[in-house]
Amino acid sequence: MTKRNPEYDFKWCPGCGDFGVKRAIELTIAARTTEMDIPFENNVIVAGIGCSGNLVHLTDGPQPFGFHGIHGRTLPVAFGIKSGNPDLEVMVVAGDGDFLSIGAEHIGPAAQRNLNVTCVIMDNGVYGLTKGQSSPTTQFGVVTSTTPGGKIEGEVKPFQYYLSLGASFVASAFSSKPREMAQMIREGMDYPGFSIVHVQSPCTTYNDNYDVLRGNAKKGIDPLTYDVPESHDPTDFREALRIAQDPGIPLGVLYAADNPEPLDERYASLNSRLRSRDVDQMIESFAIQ
Amino acid sequence: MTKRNPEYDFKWCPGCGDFGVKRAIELTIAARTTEMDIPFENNVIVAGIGCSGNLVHLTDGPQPFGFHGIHGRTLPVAFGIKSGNPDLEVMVVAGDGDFLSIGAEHIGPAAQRNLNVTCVIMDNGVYGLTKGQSSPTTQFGVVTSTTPGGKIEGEVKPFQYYLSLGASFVASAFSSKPREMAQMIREGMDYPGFSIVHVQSPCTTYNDNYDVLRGNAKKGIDPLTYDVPESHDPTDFREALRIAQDPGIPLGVLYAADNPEPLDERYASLNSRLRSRDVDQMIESFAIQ
Amino acid sequence: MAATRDFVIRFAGEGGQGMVTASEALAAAAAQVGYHVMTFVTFPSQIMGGPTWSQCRISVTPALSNGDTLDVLVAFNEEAYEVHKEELRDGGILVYDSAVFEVPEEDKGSMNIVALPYEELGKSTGNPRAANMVILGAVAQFVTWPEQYLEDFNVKRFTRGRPNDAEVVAANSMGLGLGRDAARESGFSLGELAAPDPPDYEQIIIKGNESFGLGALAAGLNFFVGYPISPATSILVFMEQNLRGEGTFVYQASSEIESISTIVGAGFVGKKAMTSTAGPGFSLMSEGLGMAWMMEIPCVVIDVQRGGPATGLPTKSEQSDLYMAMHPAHGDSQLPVIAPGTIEECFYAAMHALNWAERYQGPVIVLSEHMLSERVQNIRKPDPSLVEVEARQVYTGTNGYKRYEGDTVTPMPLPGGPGAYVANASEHDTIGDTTHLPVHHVRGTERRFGKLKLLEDTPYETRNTDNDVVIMPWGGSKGPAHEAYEKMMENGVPVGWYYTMFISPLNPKLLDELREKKLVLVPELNYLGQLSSILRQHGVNAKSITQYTGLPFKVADLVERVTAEVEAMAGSKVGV
Amino acid sequence: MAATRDFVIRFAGEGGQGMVTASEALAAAAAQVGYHVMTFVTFPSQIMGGPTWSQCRISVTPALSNGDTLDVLVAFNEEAYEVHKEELRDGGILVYDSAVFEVPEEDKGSMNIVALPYEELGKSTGNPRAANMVILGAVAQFVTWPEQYLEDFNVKRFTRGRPNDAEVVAANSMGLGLGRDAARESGFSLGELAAPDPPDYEQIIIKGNESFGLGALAAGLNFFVGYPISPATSILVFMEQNLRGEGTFVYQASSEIESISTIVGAGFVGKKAMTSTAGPGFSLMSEGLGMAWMMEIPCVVIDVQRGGPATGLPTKSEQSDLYMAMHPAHGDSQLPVIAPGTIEECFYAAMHALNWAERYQGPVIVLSEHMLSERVQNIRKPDPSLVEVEARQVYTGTNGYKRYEGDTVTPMPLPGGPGAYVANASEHDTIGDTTHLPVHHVRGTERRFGKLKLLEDTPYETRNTDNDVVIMPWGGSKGPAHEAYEKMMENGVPVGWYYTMFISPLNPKLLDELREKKLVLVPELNYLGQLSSILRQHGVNAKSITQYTGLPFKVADLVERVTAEVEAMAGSKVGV
Ligand SMILES: Cc1ncc(C[n+]2csc(CCOP(=O)(O)OP(=O)(O)O)c2C)c(N)n1
Ligand SMILES: Cc1ncc(C[n+]2csc(CCOP(=O)(O)OP(=O)(O)O)c2C)c(N)n1
Ligand code: SF4
Ligand code: SF4
Ligand SMILES: [Mg+2]
Ligand SMILES: [Mg+2]
Repeated sequence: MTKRNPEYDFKWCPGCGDFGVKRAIELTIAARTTEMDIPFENNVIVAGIGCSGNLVHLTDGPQPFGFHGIHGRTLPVAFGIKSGNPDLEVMVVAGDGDFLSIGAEHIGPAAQRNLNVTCVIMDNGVYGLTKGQSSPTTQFGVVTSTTPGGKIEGEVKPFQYYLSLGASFVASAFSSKPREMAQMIREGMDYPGFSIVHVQSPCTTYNDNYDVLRGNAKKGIDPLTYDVPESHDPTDFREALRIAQDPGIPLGVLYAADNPEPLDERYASLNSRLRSRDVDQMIESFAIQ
Repeated sequence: MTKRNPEYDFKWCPGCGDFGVKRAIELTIAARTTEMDIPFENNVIVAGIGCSGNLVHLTDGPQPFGFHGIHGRTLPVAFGIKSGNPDLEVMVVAGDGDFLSIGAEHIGPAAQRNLNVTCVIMDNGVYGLTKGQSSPTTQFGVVTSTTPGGKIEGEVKPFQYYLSLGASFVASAFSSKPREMAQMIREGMDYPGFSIVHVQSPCTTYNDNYDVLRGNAKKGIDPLTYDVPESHDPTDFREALRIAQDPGIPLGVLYAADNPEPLDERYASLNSRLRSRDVDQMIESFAIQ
Repeated sequence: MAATRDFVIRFAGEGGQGMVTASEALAAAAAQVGYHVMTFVTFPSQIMGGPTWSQCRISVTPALSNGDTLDVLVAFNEEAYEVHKEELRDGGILVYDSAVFEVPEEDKGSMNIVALPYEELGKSTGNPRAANMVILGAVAQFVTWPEQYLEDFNVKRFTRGRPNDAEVVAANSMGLGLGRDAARESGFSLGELAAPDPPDYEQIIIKGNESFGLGALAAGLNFFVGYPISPATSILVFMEQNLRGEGTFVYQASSEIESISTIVGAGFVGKKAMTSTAGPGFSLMSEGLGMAWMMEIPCVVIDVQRGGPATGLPTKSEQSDLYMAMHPAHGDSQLPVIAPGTIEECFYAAMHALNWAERYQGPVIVLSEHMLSERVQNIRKPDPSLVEVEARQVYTGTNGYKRYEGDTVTPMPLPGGPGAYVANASEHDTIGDTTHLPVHHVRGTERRFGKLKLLEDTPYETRNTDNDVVIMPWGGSKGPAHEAYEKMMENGVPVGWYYTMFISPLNPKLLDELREKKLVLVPELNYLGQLSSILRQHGVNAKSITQYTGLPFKVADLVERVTAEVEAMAGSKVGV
Repeated sequence: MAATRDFVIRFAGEGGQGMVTASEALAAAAAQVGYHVMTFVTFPSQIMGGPTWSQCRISVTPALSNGDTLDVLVAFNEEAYEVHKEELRDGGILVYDSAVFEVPEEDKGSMNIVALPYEELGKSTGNPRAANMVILGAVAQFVTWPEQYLEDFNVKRFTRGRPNDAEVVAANSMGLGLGRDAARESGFSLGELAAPDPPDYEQIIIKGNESFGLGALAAGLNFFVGYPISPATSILVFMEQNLRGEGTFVYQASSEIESISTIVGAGFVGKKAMTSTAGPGFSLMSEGLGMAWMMEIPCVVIDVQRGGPATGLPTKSEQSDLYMAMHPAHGDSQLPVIAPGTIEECFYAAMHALNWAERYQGPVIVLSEHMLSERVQNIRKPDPSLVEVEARQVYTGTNGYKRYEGDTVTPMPLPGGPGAYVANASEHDTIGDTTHLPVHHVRGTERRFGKLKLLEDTPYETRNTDNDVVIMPWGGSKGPAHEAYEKMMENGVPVGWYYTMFISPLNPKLLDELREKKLVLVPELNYLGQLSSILRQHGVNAKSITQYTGLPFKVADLVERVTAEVEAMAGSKVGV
């Protein structure tokens, strides 16, 4: 049930990380829209299929346009939306399965094009909506319903992956820190290019890893997350890649390429360079002379 | 026309790089099969759709098994073949379009699984068979029939890409140096895991870049290719990644992870650990007690 | 009052409240003492919340459908009460948790209402999960079951070798008692449920998807990959747990495009390979299925249909993928399709599908639906020996073989053995090399279609076929249609019965018979009337009885609609 | 001897030998002086080599098909000679390059054979590419064309503003002369080709794919993405060159899965969006097309059919994607399909398709075939004003809009404007939120199908419809069927004619008429008889005349096969 649609009956489980992500997104869109004087109706959220994607039906407050299609195709859809109307502010929200498994093929092209959309990826290391199968980010060795003897496939390392594919802006957030997340989403949206905010967003029902992520002194668990050092220069690609390869989960902006030109601008300047004719001229060019 | 099938009428254009690749593959399979006493019929070539994939119909000498299916799906098919019968020696042959555009989603999973197959990728920076459209490895700015104003999308950097996805063995070859290529393919096949030999294989009809690759002193063109220094330790991932990111095209083995366990072995040991019952026992387990 | 022979109880509330568990427990308990049971579940595609209900039918004779009207409704919240109360039969009993909501005063006169604070009562036993036991105790009391049925079940089910077994059993037993007491106090009763009449054959209790799994294994399945998707995921999970041992392989794929390509690769090297999916994944397999057809490689896909199109209704029942199953891809092809109608048939359908794939060397589709795949039912213990397991013809000669020669199935070379060839998804000559010459395309096309003849000689059910009008349901609509048919027989409605699970190719003899009927009525859960359209293509005067609510047919609806058609055809009222 | 009114020349050899250029040049030259022309090309899916041929028909009246029998065969190599010689008509002329091979002595008596070393002669002109000119000169001489036709063409075509224009023109002219001389010397002649009878309307000369491109632009297309695939690539290339200017976008996608998803995204924001593909890519679009249907988003896919299934025959002609076009995905849907039959119709088909997408708010499929898309033909200059360009209804009210309310098309909110909603590929309530309640699925399904009614009132052609037997071809088989129909009229065969390019939904009035016929014969290039099956679903007694060679119909074959059916129906010989 949402304030927006009292009849809507989907609910996240108590404690689900996606609540924090929703909050961060609502805050960011609201603040950004007001501060930058963007018409609210210019916001479009393209959602994947998964618990995560249901976010598009759950945001409170004014409603952005939403697109909730099929599993794994957020990026091609966002490509059509942003290229069809470059004035729009396009955000992708998807899960680790949607984005990194069935949808993996689309990340490279979006990065190479520098498609100017912001992706907020809710990584819970599991397929939540289908009830607990292993996902690309499920760690090697972990037992799930589809890996009863432990996963024998190495996990995807998202940051290394995004960076190598050429994403211009890569940040790492944690659902328990929505304010920091909101800040990163804001930077991603303001950034002129393909930006990814990859969020650790635990699934309390099938993969409750809060303790592992933030540590639990009582249980003697050290936190896996740590803040990216202040000193890190986010325009330094090699350093970003090094951080991405090191153990632990850094939180913060890992990479923000200097001064990239987003696809819409590249395209506009290309298009203005090329000849354009009206239909009659084109038809005439086939005339039998 | 091939010696194998005089009725077969496909031909590569004169000078096409794929001739060299075919030669290297024939040599390697023949030599390896003999030296290692592998039954020839254990060789399977899974081919992509493209000029490159037609290699599977063109090999002379004894005929390996071939699988020539649909565009972009060599790796999932090879996954089925190798997992269905781990005794087979499975090679994938495909073009830059087949492997890195429509088939891109499959490289990550194969790498993370360490699927024990060897991929020989014929990169000509163009879609040959469909007559000259841009491909993922077509350089930024290049004019093709589908990029009449110059390509505005960054090119895929294959070595960086493979390494970041976790491929265990990555080598770089050039069709004009079939002997060196054969050596790399041999190492890739002997290697216990997911191995890629990425070959510069120029398309004389749509993208003749021989001069650029090997240089042409007369025209004042410096070669883009250079040999990976002898001193390079192929087990050093970071160094491999650095070479991959540097300008120019290194030729040689960039990376060969130390001692990886291929999927078939991982799987066999997993499977032997897990309970196995016969069908009657399983049916019985549903009995109404 | 004669003893009741059959009763239906529905648990309705919100996802996560244990309704499915309750109905499955009741089914298990009843089956243990020899009743026939069938559950039905429906829930939204989500983890928590959303209107969910589940029901259980318990019957002295085999249950054919999940039951139209409710004898008992357990309403977990007010919305559920409002939505479901109409389906409670006159004289039925409503149970609700009076700690959660109150039934409106004005309703109280018209129904037998039992306010049962089962959450509280459950907690009072010391086992917070005992609420279900309170409900079950009450329900058992309404039908005057011997106490011992559920007490025995409790002991069997909860003696699981855990340290606290005894405590749980004791608490549950207390819960049962509290429920019984409340029911007794209410004074309401459904009369006595007749004693069970256990069949003289061995039985198992199982879900449709598990039945597919067992059948596939019985047919020699040794390779499975799949990608999770409702309502097919449980086949993947079943395989991960059960497809083990020497020479087997099971794996979660990264997408359905991978799944299909992978099983084609495995089929090429000789495995009996299968995947399972639902609509969206099935759509993604389009190109790969065309490849398997063209290359002549055995493989099986189980498509557990849900509501479509697109993401559709992931956890609802529909039979709307038939067109796609038969012609999933561009170009000329017609895939073999088997659509079982009961959970027992699921077992044999999987066996036949794997056999067919081996026999005709190509892809075979099994269609199921959510309602069939996810419900629990007692069935006759399947007997694998009833279907002979087939293996493909394998080529054992020397090299230089023409794998694609001739106009029917030829032995298949397997990598590692003799007869190397190229399996080719482009049109090919006899050795598998690409050719575009007309002669090869004509030969290839006729060869591929010609092989379907090997699958035509299939059994079909017939009853009272001398009637002008017959019904011919398919898939999971068989159950309700069967029950409706029996009702119409009782009513004296002149209607005949045809049924087969072998939908493509249809047995030509069956088609001949159907062409002679004045009207063939096809109950099917889709809008387009997909099977009836296909029958009309074959010259049969077929008409669909469609429904596209996401729910299975109600028997009474079918009786009414079929009877109306028979009357329209006869020009007068028929039957009683 | 009366002047010939029509002649056909075929160039046969191996890919890369310039056969396509030769036939297109001849067509262009003939069209310039007012003849009607039609080319046909077929080649293997490869760059070099492989049996290729191309032909050109030149006619005083409009050409309906590419011509059954050859007046002139130019054989570039021995294999081509052997394969094609049977199709040379009695009295036809064979031209071959005597420097390449020799015609067997025994054949020499039976044919008019001209040994023409055109490669050598061509080189002797100084322009190595002049070999074609030598051939064209000879061909023109055979039909006693005024020299000036080709000389003028040469000047026009090769005056391209390049420094060596004059040299090339001179060399070509020399080549033409050498060809003429050789033909004259041979003594053979086909008589005189009647003077052209130029139509009184303006014409263009164009390929089918270009015609689609122009039509789409005329209908306001402003968004296109596509992935290369034969025989659709030239639409993508056309768009890259021509879809330019303010507010347009054109891009090569990374796969067809991307293409379809991207145009759905673009359609969602208000673009008139299209992609083009062929079978394998079309199969990959299955899930995305279901999404567009479910979300009610306008978009257009042109599927240029090739031989199927799977990778199939990439450069051959087949009409076997109709089933897939109508029902491309799982679940209940039926997509609108337009299949033009001529190059002129391609233009208007694209316009209608984009209009339809806007009008009913959903995906529309255009079916073409290799033969239609890749051939060159003179056609009446298309007039965009004949089809009114439509734009979707856009929502302009305030927020809080129920985008999916009601049972037919509702104004569509566009991002950036009022009425924010969720476009949802799951079943949804009126504001677009996911729901699985039966009431919404019933409403949604009926709404989606109900919108098809807006597309039903389409024109169709009829001739002599009082006959019991009629033919109703579809798509590119219209041309040969039309010519066959005219032949049968001449022959006195009692047969009628129906034709429409609007295949789905079929106009109900058309169906009514067809249901009254004893027999509807459907010439179609596939094995399954796809359109006739669909007609039978609608109660029409339809039967296909199928062919699945990868080549278009021959007129004579159609005449024979249709006549035989008419006779079988009449029980006796008919006509002359
Ligand atoms: C083509 C297709 N395949 C499978 C599914 C079933 N499915 C729905 S959500 C999902 C995975 C969800 O995982 P993730 O993206 O990590 O999201 P989460 O639920 O964990 O937030 C799957 C496999 C589908 N809807 N469509
Ligand atoms: C699904 C699908 N899309 C498109 C095609 C058409 N197609 C055939 S080969 C090819 C690309 C070939 O490029 P590449 O892989 O680089 O091979 P090359 O010919 O350059 O060796 C394409 C797009 C196809 N066969 N199937
Ligand atoms: S299943 Fe996991 S991801 Fe889904 S709503 Fe519940 S906690 Fe969140
Ligand atoms: S087109 Fe290019 S890649 Fe293809 S055969 Fe010719 S040279 Fe080789
Ligand atoms: Mg997840
Ligand atoms: Mg290439």
